[in-house]
Amino acid sequence: MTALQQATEVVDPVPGAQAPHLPGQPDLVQLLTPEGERVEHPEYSIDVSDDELRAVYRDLALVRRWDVEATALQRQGELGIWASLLGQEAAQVGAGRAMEAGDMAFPTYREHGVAWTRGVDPLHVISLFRGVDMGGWDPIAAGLNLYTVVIGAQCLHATGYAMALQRDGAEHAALAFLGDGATSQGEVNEAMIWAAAFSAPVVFFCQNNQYAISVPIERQSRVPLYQRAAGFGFPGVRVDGNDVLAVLAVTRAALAAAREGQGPTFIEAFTYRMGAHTTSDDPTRYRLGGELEQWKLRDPIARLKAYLSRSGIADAAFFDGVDAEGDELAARIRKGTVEMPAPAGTEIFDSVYAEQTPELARQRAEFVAYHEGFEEAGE
Amino acid sequence: MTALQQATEVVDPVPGAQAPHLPGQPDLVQLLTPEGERVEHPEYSIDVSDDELRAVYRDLALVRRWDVEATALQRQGELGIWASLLGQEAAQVGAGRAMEAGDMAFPTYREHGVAWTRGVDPLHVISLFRGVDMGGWDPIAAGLNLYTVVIGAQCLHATGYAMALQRDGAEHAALAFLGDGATSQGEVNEAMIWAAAFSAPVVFFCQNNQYAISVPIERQSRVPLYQRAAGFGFPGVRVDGNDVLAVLAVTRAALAAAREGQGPTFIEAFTYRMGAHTTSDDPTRYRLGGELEQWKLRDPIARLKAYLSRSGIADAAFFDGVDAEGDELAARIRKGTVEMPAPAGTEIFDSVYAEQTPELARQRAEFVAYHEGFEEAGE
Amino acid sequence: MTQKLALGKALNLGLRRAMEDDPKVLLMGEDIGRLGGVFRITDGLQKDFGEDRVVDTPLAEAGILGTAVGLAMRGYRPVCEIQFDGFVFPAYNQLVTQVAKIHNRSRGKLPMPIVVRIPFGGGIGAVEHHSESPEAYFAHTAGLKVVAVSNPVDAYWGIQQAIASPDPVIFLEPKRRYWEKAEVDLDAAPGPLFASRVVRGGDDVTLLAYGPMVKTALQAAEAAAEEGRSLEVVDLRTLSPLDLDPVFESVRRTGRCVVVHEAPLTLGLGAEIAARVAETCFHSLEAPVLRVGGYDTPYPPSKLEEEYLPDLDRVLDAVDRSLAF
Amino acid sequence: MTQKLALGKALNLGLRRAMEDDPKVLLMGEDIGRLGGVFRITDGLQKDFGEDRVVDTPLAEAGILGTAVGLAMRGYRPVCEIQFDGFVFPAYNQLVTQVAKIHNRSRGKLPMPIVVRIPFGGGIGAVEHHSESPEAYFAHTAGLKVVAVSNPVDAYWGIQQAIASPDPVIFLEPKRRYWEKAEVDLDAAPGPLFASRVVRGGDDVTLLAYGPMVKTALQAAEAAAEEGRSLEVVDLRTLSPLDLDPVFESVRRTGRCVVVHEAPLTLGLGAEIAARVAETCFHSLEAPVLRVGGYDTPYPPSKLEEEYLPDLDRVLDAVDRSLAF
Ligand SMILES: Cc1ncc(C[n+]2csc(CCOP(=O)(O)OP(=O)(O)O)c2C)c(N)n1
Ligand SMILES: Cc1ncc(C[n+]2csc(CCOP(=O)(O)OP(=O)(O)O)c2C)c(N)n1
Ligand SMILES: [Mg+2]
Ligand SMILES: [Mg+2]
Repeated sequence: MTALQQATEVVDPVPGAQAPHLPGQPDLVQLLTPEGERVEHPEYSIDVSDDELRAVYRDLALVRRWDVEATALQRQGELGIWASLLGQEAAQVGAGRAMEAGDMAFPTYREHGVAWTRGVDPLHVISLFRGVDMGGWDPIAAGLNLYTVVIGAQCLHATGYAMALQRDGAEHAALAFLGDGATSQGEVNEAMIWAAAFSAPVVFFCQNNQYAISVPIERQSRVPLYQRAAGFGFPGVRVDGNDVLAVLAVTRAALAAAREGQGPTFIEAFTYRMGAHTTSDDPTRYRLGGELEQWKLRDPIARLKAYLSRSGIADAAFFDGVDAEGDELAARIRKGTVEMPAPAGTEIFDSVYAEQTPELARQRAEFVAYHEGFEEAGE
Repeated sequence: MTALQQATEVVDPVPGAQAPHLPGQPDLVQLLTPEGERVEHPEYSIDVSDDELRAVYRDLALVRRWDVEATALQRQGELGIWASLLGQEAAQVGAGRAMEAGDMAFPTYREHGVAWTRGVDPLHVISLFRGVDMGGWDPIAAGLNLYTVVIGAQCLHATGYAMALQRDGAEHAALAFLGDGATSQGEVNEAMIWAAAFSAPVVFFCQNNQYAISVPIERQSRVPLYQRAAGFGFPGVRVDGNDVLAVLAVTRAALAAAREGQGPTFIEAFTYRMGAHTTSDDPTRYRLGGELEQWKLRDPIARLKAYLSRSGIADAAFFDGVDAEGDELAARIRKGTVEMPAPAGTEIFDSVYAEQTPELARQRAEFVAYHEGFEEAGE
Repeated sequence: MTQKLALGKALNLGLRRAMEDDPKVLLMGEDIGRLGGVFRITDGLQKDFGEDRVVDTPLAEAGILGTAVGLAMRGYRPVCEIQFDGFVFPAYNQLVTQVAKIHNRSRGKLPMPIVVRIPFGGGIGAVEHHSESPEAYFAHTAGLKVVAVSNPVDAYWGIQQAIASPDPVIFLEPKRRYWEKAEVDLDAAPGPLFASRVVRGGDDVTLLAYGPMVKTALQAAEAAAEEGRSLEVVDLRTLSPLDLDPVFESVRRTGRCVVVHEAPLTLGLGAEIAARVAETCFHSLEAPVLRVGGYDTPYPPSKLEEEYLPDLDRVLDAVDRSLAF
Repeated sequence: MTQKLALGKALNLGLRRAMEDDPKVLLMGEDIGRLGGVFRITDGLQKDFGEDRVVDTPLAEAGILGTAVGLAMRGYRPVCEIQFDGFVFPAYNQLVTQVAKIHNRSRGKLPMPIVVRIPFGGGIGAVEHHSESPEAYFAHTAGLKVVAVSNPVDAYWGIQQAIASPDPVIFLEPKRRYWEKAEVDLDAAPGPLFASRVVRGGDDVTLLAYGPMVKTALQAAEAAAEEGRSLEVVDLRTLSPLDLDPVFESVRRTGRCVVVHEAPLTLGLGAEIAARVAETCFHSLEAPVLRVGGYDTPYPPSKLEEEYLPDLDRVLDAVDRSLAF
């Protein structure tokens, strides 16, 4: 198979999905083809140093390594569940890297790649899936809200946060993450209506990974999702979500516009969830035959690697170095996970309110006395 | 002032509203100018007999008469509240008349004009505002759902009803009414998403009367509302809501398309609420100066009257006849209202469930015994 | 300084003072700006504090509460108006899954000082969804606090205290009492927000009420007094957390307890109170806690609301039944 | 014919039979079609009944319930699956203001034979929002009926009875018991849906439970028996309307009553039951009705759920306290 044939095959319509488009087709922004060729886009260009390119690659590779390790930990019973980002690394790292300090991200439950770019320790994310807490990082300090499990709820939070930025005269923006399925939730649409009404500095970053668990994108929308935004009166753009450079460029531009008072943008990052929805899921029940294989040819990491290699920006030693770093990271994650202390039972009561209620203090005291009873009884 | 000057003044942008447009401007469908001239529209034409035109006029006039009477009854303490349709007669009568038997309308709380075209007795509508019941008509028999007070909830009902029509193979459609304010509700947007996903035979008929109580349309949308639909993947059209012929033509076309399996349409009927939001409201607090006067020049009834007179389709005797009928109607409404029997107290309990629960039967029995106790005590 | 104020006006002044005291306080809701709210509770505030602090929102209750969360994350103290009790439900998801849980989810790193003002209850001759009493839904939701004011003094101070609270507070306003007046001391708060209060002493039966029913309870006590029966009336004020110590103290003396609310009987606040009073005062009770509530039906059309709502007679009937037990 | 079935499989067969019996029955929900639901309760049904009767919906719970209303208006009997308990809240407005009220609003002209299936409760090691017990919100809502099944027999028959009901039924499925098995007689329903049932006789204390807690209650009764204490266990089955006559009868014999549920204590079902048992059995009670519930906190991270959830020991502790009263 020639490179061209392969390219053609890769970008063929994916069965069952609104098809991605050939490079250059105007409504899909692409700066790096699946084969790792740099291409230009009339509206989006990007200037990235070699250092930054290598750092981006490192992010992608380490995030995937983390993800693979977490999946393994779940299989071994160390995590209750894990939501894998496999295949969506470029969308997340690209979006995350587009943010500045002072911007605030509002993730779903799958944005480990964003968390990584915000400097959140993977173990903080893992503690949530292990059932130790609900995400241990400091959201404001990190510029990353806690994971939000109720589909779409965070889009309104991001919009409200953006309204606060306006009132503070802060030149920052909020970045709301959502999935393709989430676009059907009323609250998500309300968020877009509010963002438009107040010209709020918020960017809606939708990873269209083709599925909401088992439900394919056509059940949510018959037209490309990015077109939704125009109906609310603000721009929408579809970017190749497996092209980290394009994602970076498009998200940077949208965030800059937001910071400058031009209001919201909706970004549809066209990508694919290469793993299961979560470790509880069995995608063989609903995935169309050959689909996964098609998308493997569009792998976001392989693509950047090809570009870096071909262009000489990175050599084998660099890639080996990242691999080694990945192994260290995985080991640290594994160790940190299995050694993670179990939370104290009293934590059930201690953060429900900022000002504890007498009734809950009573329940807590009862709880403590009850458990002390067992300890005294030696049980 | 010449007719032309007047025309120009009439169609000038209305301060504080997305402006209506000059006749012929493509995105506002108009078949009858504010001065009562018949004009043609490239996409929508209509063939209405003289008889039908007179019947349409009669509907408009009688519905207004009813509305005026109800407002008076409320002022006199006979109704708890009244939501006036003043100024929206053409939008409602046009839409209502576009329906066929077998189609089903889902009104808000203001669609008295639609109720009229569905043959619902005004007293059934009035009983709701008098607090006697929640609308006494048979929704299925009338092809008109009960009034729905929670903003937007009926749009999902209409969509579900349309899905039922599809499953029944019935060549009918559902017609969901909503206001401009309602377009911001999550549920309304979900209804459009569902309608698109299932290609359901439902038409969303939005009366953009420029206000949600006191809140002007710009707070809900910066772009014309009809453009919302494209974002969901189906057509939207803006019609002059004070032009009964245009409304009739546009709604007929949309319903026909729905019945034929072409899926939903969103119609924005551009109109104005000439009265208060309800009798509890004081529009002087928020209406812009001169706005009402501007819109009076676009009165939907005067416009049709001008056309009928000028074209000789109706003469003074006809108009006098309708006026007389209006007086009779008003008298009947007044008499029917003041004589409306109060509901029995036990009605509180009798329709909560199709199968009464023992607990509620017990509460009902207690209620009866308690009130019999008073009667025995002669209180 | 004291001033004679209607309950609605007291709220208006309380909001104004909270906004003056703290620039982070902002009001959000449908029609609260130019119109001043359908009950005029926010009258004049947009004019004085501007559109950024008194925000006329799009017509979407989930939007109001959801954006309030984001505002609170940056230190704002949003005070959200829900136009009528029956329209809080589109915001229910944000309230229950987000507003109530975020402080806990973040182990205290994200306080949610949000106030949700809801005009609640019936008796104003309105159509469907304008007369509901949804308080039990909120009181069952861990993470929220719920208060119901009954008079202008508590309205004036209570709204300020709720806004100052670091926790989310559902602030229930007895809409049919908006026009009732009382002298309000504008200088000194009469006590903490999350506390019940004995508003009339008595020995025979303890009568509990909150919000609009406090007046009814007091009237019942008045009427009972004429027949020689001495009712102690407690204004619960805080529904979550409940403050029942004064109630227990009272019931230990009277041995009898009647709870009144407009909300449907089943799983209304009366249920929780009956359970707790029985548990705490078991040996003192000479009759079970009796409940007077709305029936277990949707709120009826307004011509029937007088028959639906607890009134003086139904309260007295329950008092009689308690005494006869 | 009897068959040994897991609770989840019994639901699957019950749904299948309901669909065979009545062509107007249709299923709606997220992932219920091709995937067969995240718990596989609808496994195979789309294949056999087609996409029009087993509808994979857009991801929008208000949409599911709102369109169900429209379908019901044309005679359909929609059975809606909510994927997890914590995701019912976006549908709350439709449930409370529409589904629950339309029969009444129309004075019976628009029946709403809608079933809302909700896998509920904790104990499966899940993340936030996947372990909630929202039953009290529904039981407080007039116009809804609420049932909770505890075993495969009730699951198989109950789902069919709920679908046949002309009223809206919130059908709560104890998700952590989906895999528990029992012999199910596929020929004869064991009795009506809206009735509680004594599942173990006893004399010392009446123990009430529903859904997942029935098994826990039975285990507690077993353990108590070893210590010579005889507990009568009632499976409430129907939470709205409550069927307390068997409970009253029991409490009149035992004089003691303990209620168990996973939902937060305050205004959980135990509150209503305590109030009613006290009112009806006042003179028989030798101790107040005691409640064992979740704490008044959000459901905790899964590493803490065993400490949050009522278990055998906490039930026995309450039994001891009741007996010691
Ligand atoms: C309100 C709500 N309903 C249902 C769910 C269950 N659920 C979790 S993830 C998911 C699918 C989400 O799809 P999408 O938005 O495309 O995001 P993805 O998982 O593909 O990243 C569903 C239905 C939920 N978390 N919240
Ligand atoms: C969910 C909900 N929120 C608030 C209200 C109170 N309310 C009644 S009418 C109205 C404005 C509606 O505006 P629009 O949709 O434009 O319809 P119009 O009244 O102009 O016909 C509001 C806010 C309501 N009925 N339902
Ligand atoms: Mg997805
Ligand atoms: Mg309007």
